[in-house]
Amino acid sequence: MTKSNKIIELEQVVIRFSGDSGDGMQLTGTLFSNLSAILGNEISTFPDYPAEIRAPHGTLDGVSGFQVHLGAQKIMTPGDKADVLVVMNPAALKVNVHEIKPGGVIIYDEDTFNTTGFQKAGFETENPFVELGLKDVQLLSVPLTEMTKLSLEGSTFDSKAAGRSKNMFALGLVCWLFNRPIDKAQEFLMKKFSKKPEVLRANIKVLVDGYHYGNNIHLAVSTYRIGKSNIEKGRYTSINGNKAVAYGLIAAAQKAGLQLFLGSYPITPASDIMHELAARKDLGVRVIQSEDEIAGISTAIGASFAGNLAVTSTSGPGLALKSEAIGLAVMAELPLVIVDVQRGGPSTGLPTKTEQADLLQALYGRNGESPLVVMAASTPDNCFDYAYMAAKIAIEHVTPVILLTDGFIANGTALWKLPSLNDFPSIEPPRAIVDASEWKPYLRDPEKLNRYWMMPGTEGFMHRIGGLEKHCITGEISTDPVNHQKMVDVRRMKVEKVADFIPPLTIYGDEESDTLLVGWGSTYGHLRSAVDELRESGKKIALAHFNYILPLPRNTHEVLSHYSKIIVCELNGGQFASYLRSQIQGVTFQQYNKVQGQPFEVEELVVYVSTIL
Amino acid sequence: MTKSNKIIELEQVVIRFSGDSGDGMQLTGTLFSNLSAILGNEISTFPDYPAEIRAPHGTLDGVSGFQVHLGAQKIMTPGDKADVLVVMNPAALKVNVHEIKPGGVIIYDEDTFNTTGFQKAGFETENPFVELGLKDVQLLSVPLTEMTKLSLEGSTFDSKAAGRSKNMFALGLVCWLFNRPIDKAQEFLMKKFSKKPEVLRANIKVLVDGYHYGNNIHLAVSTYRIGKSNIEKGRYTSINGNKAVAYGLIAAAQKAGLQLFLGSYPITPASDIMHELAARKDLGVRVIQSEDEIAGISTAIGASFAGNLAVTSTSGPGLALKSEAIGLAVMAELPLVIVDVQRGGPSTGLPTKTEQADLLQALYGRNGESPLVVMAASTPDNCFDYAYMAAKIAIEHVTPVILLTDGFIANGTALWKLPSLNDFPSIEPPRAIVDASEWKPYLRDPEKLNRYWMMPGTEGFMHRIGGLEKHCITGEISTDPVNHQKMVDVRRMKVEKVADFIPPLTIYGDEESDTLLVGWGSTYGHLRSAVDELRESGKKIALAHFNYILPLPRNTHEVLSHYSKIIVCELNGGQFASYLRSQIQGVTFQQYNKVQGQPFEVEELVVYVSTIL
Amino acid sequence: MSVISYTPQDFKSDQYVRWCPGCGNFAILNAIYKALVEVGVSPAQTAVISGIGCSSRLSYYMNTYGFHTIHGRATAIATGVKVANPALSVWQFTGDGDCLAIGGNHFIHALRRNIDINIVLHNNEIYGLTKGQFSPTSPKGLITKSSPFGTIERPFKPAELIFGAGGTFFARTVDVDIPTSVEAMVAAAKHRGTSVVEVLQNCVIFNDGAYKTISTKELRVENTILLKQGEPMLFGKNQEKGLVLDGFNLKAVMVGQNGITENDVLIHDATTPDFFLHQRLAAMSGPDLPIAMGVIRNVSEPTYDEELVNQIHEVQSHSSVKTFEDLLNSIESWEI
Amino acid sequence: MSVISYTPQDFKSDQYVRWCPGCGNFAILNAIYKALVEVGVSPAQTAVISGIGCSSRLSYYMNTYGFHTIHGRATAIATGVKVANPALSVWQFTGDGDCLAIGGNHFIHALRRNIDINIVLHNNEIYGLTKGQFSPTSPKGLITKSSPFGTIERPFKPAELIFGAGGTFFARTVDVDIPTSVEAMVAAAKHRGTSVVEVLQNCVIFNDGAYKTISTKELRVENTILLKQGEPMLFGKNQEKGLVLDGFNLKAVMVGQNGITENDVLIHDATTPDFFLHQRLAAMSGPDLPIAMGVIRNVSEPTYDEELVNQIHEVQSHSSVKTFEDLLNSIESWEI
Ligand SMILES: Cc1ncc(C[n+]2csc(CCOP(=O)(O)OP(=O)(O)O)c2C)c(N)n1
Ligand SMILES: Cc1ncc(C[n+]2csc(CCOP(=O)(O)OP(=O)(O)O)c2C)c(N)n1
Ligand code: SF4
Ligand code: SF4
Ligand SMILES: [Mg+2]
Ligand SMILES: [Mg+2]
Repeated sequence: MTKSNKIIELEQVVIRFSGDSGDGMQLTGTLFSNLSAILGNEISTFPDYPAEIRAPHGTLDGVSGFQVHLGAQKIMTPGDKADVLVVMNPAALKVNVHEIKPGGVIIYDEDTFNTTGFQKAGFETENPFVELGLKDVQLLSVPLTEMTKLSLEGSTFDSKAAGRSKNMFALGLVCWLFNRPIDKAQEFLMKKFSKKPEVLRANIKVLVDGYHYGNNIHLAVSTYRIGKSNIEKGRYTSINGNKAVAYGLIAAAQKAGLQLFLGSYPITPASDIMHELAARKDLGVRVIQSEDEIAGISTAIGASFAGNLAVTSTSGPGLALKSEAIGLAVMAELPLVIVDVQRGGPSTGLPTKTEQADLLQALYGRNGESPLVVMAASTPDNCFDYAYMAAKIAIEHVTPVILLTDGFIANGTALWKLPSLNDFPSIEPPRAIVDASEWKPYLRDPEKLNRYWMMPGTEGFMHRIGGLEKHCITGEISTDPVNHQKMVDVRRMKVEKVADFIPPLTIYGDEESDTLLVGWGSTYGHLRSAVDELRESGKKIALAHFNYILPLPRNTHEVLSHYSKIIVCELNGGQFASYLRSQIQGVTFQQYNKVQGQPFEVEELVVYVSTIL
Repeated sequence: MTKSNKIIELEQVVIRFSGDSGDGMQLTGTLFSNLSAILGNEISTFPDYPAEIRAPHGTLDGVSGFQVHLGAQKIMTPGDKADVLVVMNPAALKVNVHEIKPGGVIIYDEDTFNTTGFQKAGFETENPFVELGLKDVQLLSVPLTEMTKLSLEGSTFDSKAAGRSKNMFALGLVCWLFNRPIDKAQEFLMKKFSKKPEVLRANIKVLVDGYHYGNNIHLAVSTYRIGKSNIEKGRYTSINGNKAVAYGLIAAAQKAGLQLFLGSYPITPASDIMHELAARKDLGVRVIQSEDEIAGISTAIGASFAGNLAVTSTSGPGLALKSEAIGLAVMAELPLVIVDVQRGGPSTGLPTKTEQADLLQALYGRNGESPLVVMAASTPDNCFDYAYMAAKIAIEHVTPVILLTDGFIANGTALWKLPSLNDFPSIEPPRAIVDASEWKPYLRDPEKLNRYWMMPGTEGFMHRIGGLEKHCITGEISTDPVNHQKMVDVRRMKVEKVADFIPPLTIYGDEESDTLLVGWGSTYGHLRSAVDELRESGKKIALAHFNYILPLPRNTHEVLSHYSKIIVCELNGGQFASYLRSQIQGVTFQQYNKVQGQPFEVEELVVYVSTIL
Repeated sequence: MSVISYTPQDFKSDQYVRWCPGCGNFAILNAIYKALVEVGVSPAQTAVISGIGCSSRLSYYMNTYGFHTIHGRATAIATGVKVANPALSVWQFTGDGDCLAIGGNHFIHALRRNIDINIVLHNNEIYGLTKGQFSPTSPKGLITKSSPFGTIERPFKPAELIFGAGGTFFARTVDVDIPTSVEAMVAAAKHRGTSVVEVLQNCVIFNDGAYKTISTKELRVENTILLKQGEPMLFGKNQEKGLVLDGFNLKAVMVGQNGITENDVLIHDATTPDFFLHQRLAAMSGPDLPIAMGVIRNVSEPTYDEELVNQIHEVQSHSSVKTFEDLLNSIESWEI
Repeated sequence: MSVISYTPQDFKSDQYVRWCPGCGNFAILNAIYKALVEVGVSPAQTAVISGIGCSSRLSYYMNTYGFHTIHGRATAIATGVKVANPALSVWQFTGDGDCLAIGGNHFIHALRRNIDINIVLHNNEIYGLTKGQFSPTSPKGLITKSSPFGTIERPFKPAELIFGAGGTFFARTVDVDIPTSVEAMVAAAKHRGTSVVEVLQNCVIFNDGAYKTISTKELRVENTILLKQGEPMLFGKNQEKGLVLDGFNLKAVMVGQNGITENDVLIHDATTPDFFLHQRLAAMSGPDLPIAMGVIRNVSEPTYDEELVNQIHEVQSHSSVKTFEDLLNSIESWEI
């Protein structure tokens, strides 16, 4: 069952840490990926939480995982399957049995691989590896619990508390396996536990002991060396999508010279955007944790009326609740950024799982003809860029914008080069260009068709807006049939005009191929990696990936019409495909869909595309 | 400006009553249309209310109209323009100036056509007819106010109260003009005012005097005789769409042997469904006027769980608010009828105006993959049939169903032959067919794919359902990827299966023509009338009108593919067209859209189609 | 607040006022014009937020910044306006349906947070705009379009709901009594925190006469007591009657009879944090006790908007992160 | 109600209970099993409705009809269940966020209507399921994920909100005190109308120790008073302390000292319609006054569901319309 041990030189590697919710796998994974990033690797991570409720210790439901993909270059996804799987108990093994590559390494805590552990995980025998039919893997049994206890012997920690540090032993071991600098790990821990010196000392001790354990006994497995990436020089951090959204909004507010306001109600997996912004009182960010989602968006609409860069963040069920109020923002024509971090649906669905199934809701989930801008980020780090752009469009075009992300990129991390705001386009709130006496609330900018945004407190520009249809210039209530038609048309055209301000659609891969993969949002990494793999294997294939959805880039029809076979790949039942069909006549769209609460795997895409090429 | 008077024999005629909100135009119009229906005419009516707030007397905003179309046969719409326009004041004239046919008759109350009246209506001269450029109409000036006062002289009514009866004088006059039986009108009034003998007496006196006034002075205008229709013999009433929906639900509940429950929050133009059902305590209907729309649907979901035929009724903004809860009904798989009486949008929009712009919201306005059945009634009277069918499908397929109507058919009336429930299909609530011990909450009927509906109170079938994704049989919470895919698929397929239980799409008109008009919902009357007119003028044209939208009839693609030119006509920006494009590949759809808060006019359709044929 | 002084005209918009002739909302509108003059904040610094309902149309009639929003959300929207710009004077006009039915949740949470907005609640005990359904304040048994056999619902007592939610200011007036409305609105504006002025408003069309026992000056003298801070609770044509405590209950007495003197009469104190007496006063109804009008509760507590600004200042005074660039510098990062 | 008697086992579902070890919800679950045995309604006649939150998972653990709905809507859904089938015993399990944040409006309207459902409010003063944001009952200043510098919001006092909304039944218990919880739940079941049992529940993960002053029997003897209908308000290890009135306020006294006898101590009467004393009792908090536990208010008023059924019967007794066909015959129609 084991292979001979050797040092493997790799371009990239996937490591998955898995254990009980209480085993600290998220911290372990995060530390490890940051260590790798510091070493100059590209990284992509993905935490795979259990359902929201803490499940009983040792059971399948309680398993929490964290996958890290690192490498020299083009690390676009957290990886399909793991080269190295670290499991803290039998349940974690069972849950991840399909997540390990042939020939991969499984490091497991032998102290938990006992009868109790097997029973909790629902094994019927005492040999889980055989029971699972695991072949072609290298098993590395380590007495993690025991070693950790020994490591802390004589310290003030009781054995239960000591047990909680075993993730650090595992981390130390893995650092040795991958040649990560143990001193950097210590630095990270020092920051993390600066207020708990006791805990800090224990963690460092265990970490170092774990490292040396690997070193000393020269474990009988392969060890790895990973090339350094040749990415652009600069200052980097690793960032997840939720944090990147928060930062993008902060950057946009500063650039626009506006105060940032968030009205939000907690919901998985969007809450961290609120947490991040609530902590930014130093930057004057105003966050209301509202009584519900409707109040979240309503306070934001009020704040927008009052002149702030106003944002509301939520996930699918919350977006549904906000529907009516979004209609008000459309009708009143106010700048508003609505961030929807999608999760598995329908209804409460699978709150901790990822999905792209809110697209049609974002496009159409309101009464009446109610157009607004819809866009989507596609990687954890470009959540920053698209949040920035969402704010810019909302402000400059005076319109609500829905920014779609999802659980996968919201919680997943990527390497992020710290940006300079100078590189970002200016954001100019459109203020009335005429005197108060001549101004009317629904006068429009001829180019963008936006109305001007004049806020309370400005002398002379007092005016009234509202949710009833209004006269096309004065904003007075109007039921006139022709005026209504005019206003319906202009609201649509205003949104369409945004297409003049967004980049055209580009093609990745073989522009001249017959077959085009189409994607949007968070599937970018997987689709691009699949295209790379297919091309490396000599296939001709192209990818068109969308970040701007309503409006579509101006050249969409033209670009798509070059391909005879177009496959729209999505983590839903085919929503973008259906939207494209409704927008682009004369082009035939096929679909590749998966609705399993999980991201694509590069391999499944490669296999699928290969069969149809 | 006037023509010689003559007796005109007509197949059909359109009469519009228009006056101040307080002038009783709705009552006048209703009485007149009922009188006509009793005489054996087909009828179609449409009230055109002012915006929700009462406007000051005599102003344009306060004008309230009621249009009646009656005739021997094929009265499918309330008519485009009026043959006879009755205006109680100058404002009513101004508002309706474009609603009168060439050569038509305008009857006006000369006592209100004075300086005050002209000013209130915003006329700049003392000659409104000239000012409006009215040509080719017959003017009939009647001192309505004065005559009414005279008529009531010596009664206990003061002159102000007397003034309020002038609508009856006008009605009497119009009855004479159209040879309506005055005794029938008296009967109606006797029912209406049975509790106010004083008012009744006054109204009858004025009515009769108005009739004789016409008779005596032989007004110098054309009078009309209208042919009797040869519709099926039977008992008839006139009914509006809201009442028909309420009756359809009552009928369905009785047929299914279930208690009827409505949870609803008032909203124009849907409130009358609630009023109608709240009045049916005699039939045991349970109505909760809830604190908001979310509670409206939530109480209905609770009632459905408890085994009632549960319904919630609303209009667009309310449907938006219900989005999240609709998702729960989809996920929990409970029978639920959601009636959306569409109105002008977006946001609060044009609450008293009609529109078809909630279609995409109905289809897609929820998070996640959240399929349900969407259907639409197309005439005031078939609101009964489709409400019945909505209930049948909801119950038998154990699914939420959205039934779309709109302000036009909800408030408009048509002649309705009293149905016999024997003619309607049975409704069988699907109960578990296995023992409690074998039953599981997500076991499905193999044919329809519905789960079985077992309610609290049933011994042995205790179970739990909810909004989280659940195991495909047991209903236990499940985050398993493959199970999720399975459940997403089965929820979609269950809805698709409904297509096996609905009638196929049929073609009206020239099946063999090249050009096909496509419509859905309340535009039926106008589209069909347009097709009739076009064909009468020798053009070849066909109509496919949809009542079932999700799923579409099975033969939709096949039927549509026969036509080279398909024009989807809608009172929105093209929502059904966009939906069809997304569903039916390889067929090209053109659009004819109007978003003015008003129904189509037959004439505009005829003109438009003629230009493109 | 300002040295410029305004006239009612400065607060009037050019819109035609479209309520039914005789509607109580006209008087409320007049009262707010007058009150804003006394408040003295400029129209440009005043934001008027309303929901949907007859009453909510009021925002169109004000020459201020105005937002006629959606049904039930005015309180939440006003909250956002105030937090975004605490310098504004924020007013909300709302109906009993808008505020207490669909908007009930935002309302109680605003009161809990004590956000500094002024809410004028037009309580006509009916849904006016949708043409006459019962509301959460309709008396039990009321026959309406949606309760053809009489409602079976117990109404909210707005004052009690407000106190239960932690409300710090409550006043009550009746539409026709403009001077009292003006006084109450001015007091509401001065109060920091969520102020609610309940105006008993007659809907002539769908619920005419709901307040007929207090609809004229004479009737009000008979049937109400106008509470004034620090003054004895006297009422009646010649202030001959007074309120005294009887156990935990209030009792009306004739001053000068049975040995009762003015000294026995309770003194009104709207400022006590304990709402016991305020609740007792607000609960009074005829015929034995007069209906309480005027400012019933007016308590000082920190407001949400102040607390937020304070917390921001506090954090800022300790943080070196002043800009986005500082923020980037403050997080863990490394050179590659 | 029933001659069959049940065991706790009859109410247990086969689902594994998934709360964090040590979570207060376990005790609440045990209490409800026991209470339902005493209530004696069959599992098939019992409907358990919950929203979303850790607490709301409870419906899965009951072998009754159960519906784990969506966040905040449990009260409205339970209302629908009860009106659709008033014969059911309807229970709602809900968190402080579910019930008082997003669900606040349905909650106060249920109380106003007095619909006959039993609401168990798991008040852990935190959002558990979403991993630790403050809730509407979190004490001001609490540091949580969403309030890293401490909340600036004043919390709701559930009892006061309930009384303000017209609530007819309120009891309070703490998770660890299962016998009191059982008693309160049984009383709630017997009460007709909306009953709220607030269970002070410890969230060991995100708000551990919120109720540490009453977390053991010893501490409860020290710091709480268990109210019993018709009994004097005595507390302390030897029932040596009592509550008396001091003006409008409550005061703790030593019985036997300063001439105070048991006769001076207040007698608890949960059934008085006036909520004055109930409010005073519910508001008590340490250190001077004990925290009130047990059934604090239990008042008889007509319920919405009864009234509805009565009205239906009343109308039916006068109407000849018994079927849809009768309805058609009753409307204006004519032969053609
Ligand atoms: C979401 C939504 N639901 C319902 C309505 C319909 N609606 C408009 S105003 C109103 C209630 C009016 O009553 P109230 O708030 O008391 O105001 P009033 O007209 O009596 O002043 C209702 C139900 C709406 N506009 N929007
Ligand atoms: C519409 C919607 N909004 C938000 C959420 C996220 N959410 C789930 S439970 C919860 C609050 C949990 O707190 P509480 O009700 O006090 O229950 P606890 O977990 O503390 O028992 C939130 C915000 C959701 N599921 N649905
Ligand atoms: S309906 Fe009633 S509240 Fe509305 S404007 Fe008319 S009188 Fe006033
Ligand atoms: S998070 Fe708190 S409330 Fe939720 S299960 Fe854990 S301990 Fe209980
Ligand atoms: Mg009202
Ligand atoms: Mg909680």
